[in-house]
Amino acid sequence: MNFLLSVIVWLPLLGALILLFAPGISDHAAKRVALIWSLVVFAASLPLIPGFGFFDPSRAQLQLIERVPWIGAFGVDYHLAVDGISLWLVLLTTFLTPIVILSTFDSVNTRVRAFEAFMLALQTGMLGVLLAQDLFLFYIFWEFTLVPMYFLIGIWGGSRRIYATVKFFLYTFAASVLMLLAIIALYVLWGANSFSLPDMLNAMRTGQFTLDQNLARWLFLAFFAAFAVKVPLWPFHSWLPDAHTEAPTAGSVILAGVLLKLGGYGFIRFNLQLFPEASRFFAPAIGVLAVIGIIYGAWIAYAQTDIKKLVAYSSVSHLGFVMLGIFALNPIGLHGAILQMVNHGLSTGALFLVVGMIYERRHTRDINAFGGLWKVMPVYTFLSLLIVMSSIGLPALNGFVGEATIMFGAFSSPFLGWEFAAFGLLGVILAAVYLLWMFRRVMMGDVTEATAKLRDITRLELTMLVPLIALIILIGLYPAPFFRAMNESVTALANSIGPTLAAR
Amino acid sequence: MVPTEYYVMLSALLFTIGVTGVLTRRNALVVFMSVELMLNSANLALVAFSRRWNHVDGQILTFFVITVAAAEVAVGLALLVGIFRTRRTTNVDEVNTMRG
Amino acid sequence: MEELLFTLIPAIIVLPLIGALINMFAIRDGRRAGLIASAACVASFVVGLTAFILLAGLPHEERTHVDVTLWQWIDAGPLQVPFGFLFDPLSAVMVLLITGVGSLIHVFSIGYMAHDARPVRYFVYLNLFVAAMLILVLANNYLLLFLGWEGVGLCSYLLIGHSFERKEARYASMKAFVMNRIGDFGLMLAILALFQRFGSLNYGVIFPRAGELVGQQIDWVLGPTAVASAIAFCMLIGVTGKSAQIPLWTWLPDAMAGPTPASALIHAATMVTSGVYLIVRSHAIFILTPSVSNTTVYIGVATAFIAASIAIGQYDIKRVLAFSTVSQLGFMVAAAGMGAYTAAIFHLLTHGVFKALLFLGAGSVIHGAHDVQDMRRMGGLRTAMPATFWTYLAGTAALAGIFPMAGFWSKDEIVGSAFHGTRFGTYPVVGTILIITAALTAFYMTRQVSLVFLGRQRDTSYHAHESEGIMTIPLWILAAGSLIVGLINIPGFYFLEHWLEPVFEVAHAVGEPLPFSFTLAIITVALALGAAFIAYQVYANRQWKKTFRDPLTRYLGVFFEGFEHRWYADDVYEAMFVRPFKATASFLSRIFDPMGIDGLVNGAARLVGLGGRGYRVLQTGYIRSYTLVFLMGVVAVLGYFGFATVR
Amino acid sequence: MELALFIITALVTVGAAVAMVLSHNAVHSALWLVLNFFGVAILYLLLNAPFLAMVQITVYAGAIMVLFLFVIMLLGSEKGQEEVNGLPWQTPVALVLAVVLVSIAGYAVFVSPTPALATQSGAAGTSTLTIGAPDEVARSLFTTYLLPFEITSVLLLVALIGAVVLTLKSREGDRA
Amino acid sequence: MEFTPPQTDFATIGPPLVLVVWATILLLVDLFIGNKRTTAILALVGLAAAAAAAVPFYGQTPRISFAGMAILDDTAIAIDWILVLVTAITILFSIDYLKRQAIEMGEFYPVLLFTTAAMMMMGHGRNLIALFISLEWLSIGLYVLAGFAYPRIRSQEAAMKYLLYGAFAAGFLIYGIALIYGVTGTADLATIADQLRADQALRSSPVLLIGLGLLLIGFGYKISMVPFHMWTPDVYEGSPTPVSGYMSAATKAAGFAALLRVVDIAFPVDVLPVWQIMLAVLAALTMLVGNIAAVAQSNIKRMLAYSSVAHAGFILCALVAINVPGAVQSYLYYILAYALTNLGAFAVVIALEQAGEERFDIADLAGLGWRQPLLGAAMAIFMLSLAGVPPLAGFFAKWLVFQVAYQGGFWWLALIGLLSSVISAFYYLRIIVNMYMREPTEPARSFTTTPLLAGVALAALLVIVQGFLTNPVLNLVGQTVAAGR
Repeated sequence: MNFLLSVIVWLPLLGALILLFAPGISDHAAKRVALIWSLVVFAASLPLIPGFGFFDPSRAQLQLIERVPWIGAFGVDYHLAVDGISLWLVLLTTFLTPIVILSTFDSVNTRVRAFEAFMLALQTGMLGVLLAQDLFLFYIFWEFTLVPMYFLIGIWGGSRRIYATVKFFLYTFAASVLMLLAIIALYVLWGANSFSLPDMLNAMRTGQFTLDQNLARWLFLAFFAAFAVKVPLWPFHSWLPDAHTEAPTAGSVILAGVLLKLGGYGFIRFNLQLFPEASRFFAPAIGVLAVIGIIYGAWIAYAQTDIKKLVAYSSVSHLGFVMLGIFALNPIGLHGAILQMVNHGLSTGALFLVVGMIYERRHTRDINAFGGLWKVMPVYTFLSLLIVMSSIGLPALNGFVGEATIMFGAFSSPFLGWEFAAFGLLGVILAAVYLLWMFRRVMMGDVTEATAKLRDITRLELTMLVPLIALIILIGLYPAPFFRAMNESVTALANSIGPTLAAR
Repeated sequence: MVPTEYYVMLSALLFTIGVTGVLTRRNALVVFMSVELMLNSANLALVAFSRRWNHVDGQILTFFVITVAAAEVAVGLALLVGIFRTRRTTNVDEVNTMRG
Repeated sequence: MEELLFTLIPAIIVLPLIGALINMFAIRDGRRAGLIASAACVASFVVGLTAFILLAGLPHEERTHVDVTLWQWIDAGPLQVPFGFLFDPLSAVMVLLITGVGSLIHVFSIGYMAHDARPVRYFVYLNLFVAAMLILVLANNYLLLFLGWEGVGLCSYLLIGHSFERKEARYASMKAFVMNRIGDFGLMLAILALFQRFGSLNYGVIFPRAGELVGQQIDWVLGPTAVASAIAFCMLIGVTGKSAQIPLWTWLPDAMAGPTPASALIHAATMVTSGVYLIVRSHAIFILTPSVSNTTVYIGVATAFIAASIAIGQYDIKRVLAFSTVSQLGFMVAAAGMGAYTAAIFHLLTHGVFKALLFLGAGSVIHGAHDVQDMRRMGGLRTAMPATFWTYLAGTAALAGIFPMAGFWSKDEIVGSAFHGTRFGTYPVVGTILIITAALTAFYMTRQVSLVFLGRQRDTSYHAHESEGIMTIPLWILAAGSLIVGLINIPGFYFLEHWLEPVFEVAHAVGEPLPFSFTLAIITVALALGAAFIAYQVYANRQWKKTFRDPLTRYLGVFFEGFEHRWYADDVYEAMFVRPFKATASFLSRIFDPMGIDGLVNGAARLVGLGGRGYRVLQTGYIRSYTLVFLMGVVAVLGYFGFATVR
Repeated sequence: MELALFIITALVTVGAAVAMVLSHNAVHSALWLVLNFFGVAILYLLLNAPFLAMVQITVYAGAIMVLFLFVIMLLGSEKGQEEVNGLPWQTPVALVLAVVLVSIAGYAVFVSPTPALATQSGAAGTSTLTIGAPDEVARSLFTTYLLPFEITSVLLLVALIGAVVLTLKSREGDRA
Repeated sequence: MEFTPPQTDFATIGPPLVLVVWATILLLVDLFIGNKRTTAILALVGLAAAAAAAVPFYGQTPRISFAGMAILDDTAIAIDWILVLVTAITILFSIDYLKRQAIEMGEFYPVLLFTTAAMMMMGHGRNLIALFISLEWLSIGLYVLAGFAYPRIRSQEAAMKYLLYGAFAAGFLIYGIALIYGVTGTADLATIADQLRADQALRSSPVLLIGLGLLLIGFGYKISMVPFHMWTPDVYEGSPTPVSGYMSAATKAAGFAALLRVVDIAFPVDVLPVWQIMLAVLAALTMLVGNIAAVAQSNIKRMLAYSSVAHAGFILCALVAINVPGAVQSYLYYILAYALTNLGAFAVVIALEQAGEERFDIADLAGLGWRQPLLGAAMAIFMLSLAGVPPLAGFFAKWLVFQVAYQGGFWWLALIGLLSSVISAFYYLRIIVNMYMREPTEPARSFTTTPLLAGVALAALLVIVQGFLTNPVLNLVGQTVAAGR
């Protein structure tokens, strides 16, 4: 028994409580405390990297299991564990949080303590979602993440923040309750007085727990609702542009960086594992939605004049790839999907940071208000270009690795096929269209009066971006270790679903 | 001997008349009277059933109902008097500042 | 020896990368950056040359097995892609072309970019470009090729957009990237299909097994299609994008908005040739599908002719060269499509040299004419810049296919293949068109030379001067090259043909050396000379003003309008694709998303709110109405219970 | 004989009830209600409940109705308290519902295929006056029904306090 | 004529008895107490004594006494304790409120205790007569409390509406009891069940079923079951706010306790399942109507009133499937969670309500979260808990009742419940929006005093803790549920 995962999960919340209740923490100090705290959490999560002896990449099963009975009457356990599917997302979360907190140094100046506390609390929620192996515990963390995010958008957001945050909350909440019903159904149907996911899967595998095919499909859809909204899968995306646009920079980053990933993670962890037959059954339909999302998000992004909204719609498009990868239902697609989740977290997170930086300078996000930044802010623009290119999916950067892998998966999937890959690739073209269009309008062109005196990137901002860009390049050139750590788990999962390669 | 059904039907009729009174009359005092009529009709049914089972329980119940009715009337009339003091009316339709 | 070779190959790529990194982080001075960049490129050339020699020292059959894997790039279960390089005869010649011509362009740029606002950035791009191009040709698998493929796309984007203050540069850069992306879409699809069929992306796995595709079919909306054809067709889309063929050719002329040396490197000598390289590299697939190969030929020849015709109508010195490039690429693509792979590569190499020369010459002219690009404002520059003139003339002769310049040999081989026939048969019509196109080429090049260098200077608002030595020396070197590079596949010896043989052996695609046809040679040269003479007569020694109309307008009328406006291709695309795309985006953004999808979401919320307000009407505040509702409830409940058991 | 008496009394009680609801004068309503109570008291007698009949007359018809009359007089609200009618459509709806309610009752009591109320011959046959005699009632009240009885006493106490609290005119520190 | 003294085990009505005695004494003692705060403290002592009176019997075999009229089992004790907690917190909230609103009278506390005792009796009752009289007892107490702010017009109106509605409903209840008595010959819950088991014909008798329907209505109106809920918003709005809170928490608990007894003991599902579907439909209606109506409210007390209607529906979900193992525990768990949360929410209103008769709108909360961090945070916790957001008590409660409903075969009920709780989230969130995300238009005063804050903090703490201690709380009421049947 070891407590590493518990430490990682609960440490941030402890920090949040300290920030809230410890007397005499000034705004200035609060930022520092939060930063150091999140760095400590990051440090605590580092041993998870394969090679430190904690996580064994050669095992497909859950690892570092912590399991204690909690609500005995209904078989709810406190049950944390990690495997190759969640490993990188966990690390992404702990990695992004310090950066996000760093980004608040300049941009958040009111009610700082509360802000940082919510941020840390959010981290606990997200990590909990990724590590919980008890359906009920998972649901608790899942819903809990809404609360800090709700406050972050609602208090520190833009002018339409209230509409955005309420929409965000209600939309996600509405979809999630369906999942709760499905969780209850699974519990009742199984009848083993347990919410344990691994045990349930075991029972399914050994035939002790069989679900009626129709019922399984309904339950699949209930889980689907929760995750599809979170991802968000077209046409359940309409909360996202509002939330992203109104959220403060840090909120957008964490929203795009991690929160959306929880949806994809949920699909992999729950839908695929619990309902293999239904997954196969629905894969083409979801694939179609994913492809529509890819193209639709990209297309609509092109018409935006608000940079953040553009990036938000780009998320819709990019997450479509993730969905396509997941429902390729084969190891390649899943590899790609998981890596692409990490990639999107890095790239889009960085993109939001970059947008936030000019917002701080100009207090507008209108694309038309900018121009010629390349001249006045060369370093900034260079880094932005890298990030944009990563988002476009330029080979040698991370985005390409993920997207290409997903495409290979989708193309060779027995459930999707070449059409899905082809239409998905259209999205890749469109990504170049809208992102370069944005880049052209904002970074290129002549310097206007308004942009002439903008300061180039500060050291603080550089500190935020450099780790992200380092990873963007690293994953672009050498993603193999990332794949290897998840390989066993993903392969085992894919094999449990069914045939992984189409007949040639 | 008159069948119990007849009594029950009679009581149902009286009860319904009482209900109609509550629903249609606006003078709070008459509304109260209608409520008394309802309780009274329930009592009639109870006593009829008491005879049917040939034990006293139904009658005891009636006894309690009468007591409760009395208490309710006491409180209700006190309230009415209070309201009349502030509003000069016993029309229930004029007591509707809160709605929606 | 072989170990040395293995270590040298990564160095070819790494050297320019290092140059780029040094310039990016450590250098602020433009000239110094240029020197570093040039040094890196020259070093890369030297290494490449060494490797070439070492490769030549290997036995014939081992030359295709120099395969270096640096690390496993993608390791996702069944999807295994190495970060590995293959140095075979084909990549070897490509390496030499890229680094060789590239080095000269680097050197030339030092002078040309001396007064630029951001020279360091420029040299970074240039080095990066070389590295990307090298990855493209050296990759041992398709995904890594794709990395280089898109990498050059990025670098061209950066280089075209280098002077982003200018509107046309901004737009051209984006157009280039997006159009390339459309082509990349096809290539990627082909790559996906290859993986699905072969379970690997390595050339070494795919080509020997390419024959398995014979007989495989897929069913889709257009009926059953041979897998090989589908894959080849997808690749062809990629080729049309990168090599600026119909229909994806319009980006290349616009790309001239970049600095002229960059145009020389990217849009003439190297990047645009990668499409041709792709076909040749993938010959194992293309030989399986005559239909797609023929399509390739038709696309190539159509592009060659149309682009040549457009070149006639242009006034911009660089634009003429740009269309000439498109046209020449058409030659190469047509050759590759015919199965005349060696001819394609041969022309690729010669064209790389003399087109670089021409572009650099044009750069020298522009440089010397203080950024004037309109040929109508030039004239008579021969006296002001003699070195440029003579070298330019050499390039023109090479391009026009005048004996004994390089272009003569290579173009002749293509035309010859068309008439003589290849594995897919003979192409007399294609050959004829190609000959006509060659004549057109001679015409517009002579027109250009006449307008720029001959006659008198029509616009005297600037003082033209010869460029400095650092710019003219590369011109002389290239001029010399234009003369001698034709010798590498000279009939009778066929050095290139034999050198490339091992590459084509894998898929049994080795062709017979083409017998030299004197008749054909004489006809082509005569036609070219004739065209040149006409052009000289029309354009030289005239006393035009700087805003003259081309005299051909009078003879050709609407046709010349068509030349001048590039056959309205951009307008058609604008109307057919760009505007509908924008309109749809606007519709989705303004109407469909907020009112349709989000409308449903908000509508649901509004419905609840409406319900709430509706309910408030029921809650009248009258106690009597409450009791009425109560009674309704009673009736309902009792109604249910009263009849619940009867049924 | 008994049936005739029942029918007559029933008609009187129903008539009195209807009249009570229809009277425009609250005093008249009260008096009709008293008549109704008397009729019910007679029915109690018919049902072997003499003690209850007495209680009915003394408590209901006597105490409660007197209290009613007293308040009506006190407030002077025997008339003219019905000018404001916020719900003009209420009466027809109420009547329809009333008819439905009576129909359900009629169905349940008479028509329903499982008539549970059929007088149980044995029990009804032996029904005697004794079950409703005061001593029987008292015994039950103080044995079986001791708890409700005691609760009732507290209930009355609360009602008492309530009546006082709800009408107390002035109180300490009253500023309202 | 022989007289057999009844078997009287006073322990079975221990807590209410203690309260009644204490309240009577307090009524007298109050006359000599000048500072009403002392009366309040004495009332708290009484509550403590009442709670203590049940302690020795917790976890023991159920005791039945008073000719089967009263029962003491863990369910009853749990209800007692919930009521003690609620009443105690109500007293904490009332002390300063009454003074500020100038309606401070010593009688308030004894009446409150009497009413609480009546509510406890609802949990202890095992006979329809006992339940009926207890219900009337607590109703009269509540009429008095609702009208306590006399001569405030709204308070009077609230009392009046409540009384008329209550009396009207009482008529139906007693008629229902009459019909049940008529067909079974008894008012004893357990005997009714025995009769039903024995007699097949009885089970399909329309008279019995109509009687059952009337019982459900008669008790259902007390817990604001739709469509018998319409008194709720008006009464809550008009009553003095602590009384509104008390009503919303305590009355519901008592009403549900009685419903539990009736349904669980007299009409068990295995004998008479026919009421399940009826109650399920009503529960669905209650959840939907309550939540939808609350969305359109701007007055915070009315909003909380409708919210309490909705929560009645949620609790009914567990009642519908009360035969499922763990249902009673879940039921009580919800009642506790709901009582604590709602009471806390009303407390925040109390803290902000000005003297006089002003309406208190949600918009008046603007900026509260920053001006009064503790109060705001507590309110946010209450709202999130009511909305069912983990890890707060309200979430666990909802989970439990929906699981019960699902297990009982009413998956659609759970679905409607879940969806309507999404609707509910909208108006709960609006409160938070106002507290934290809008700037105040004018500097609002607040009246936070130590007892009030203590009460709020206690409630908030319990709301947080209850979720994490779900297991112990479930076990608290789970010991002897089965035996009490």
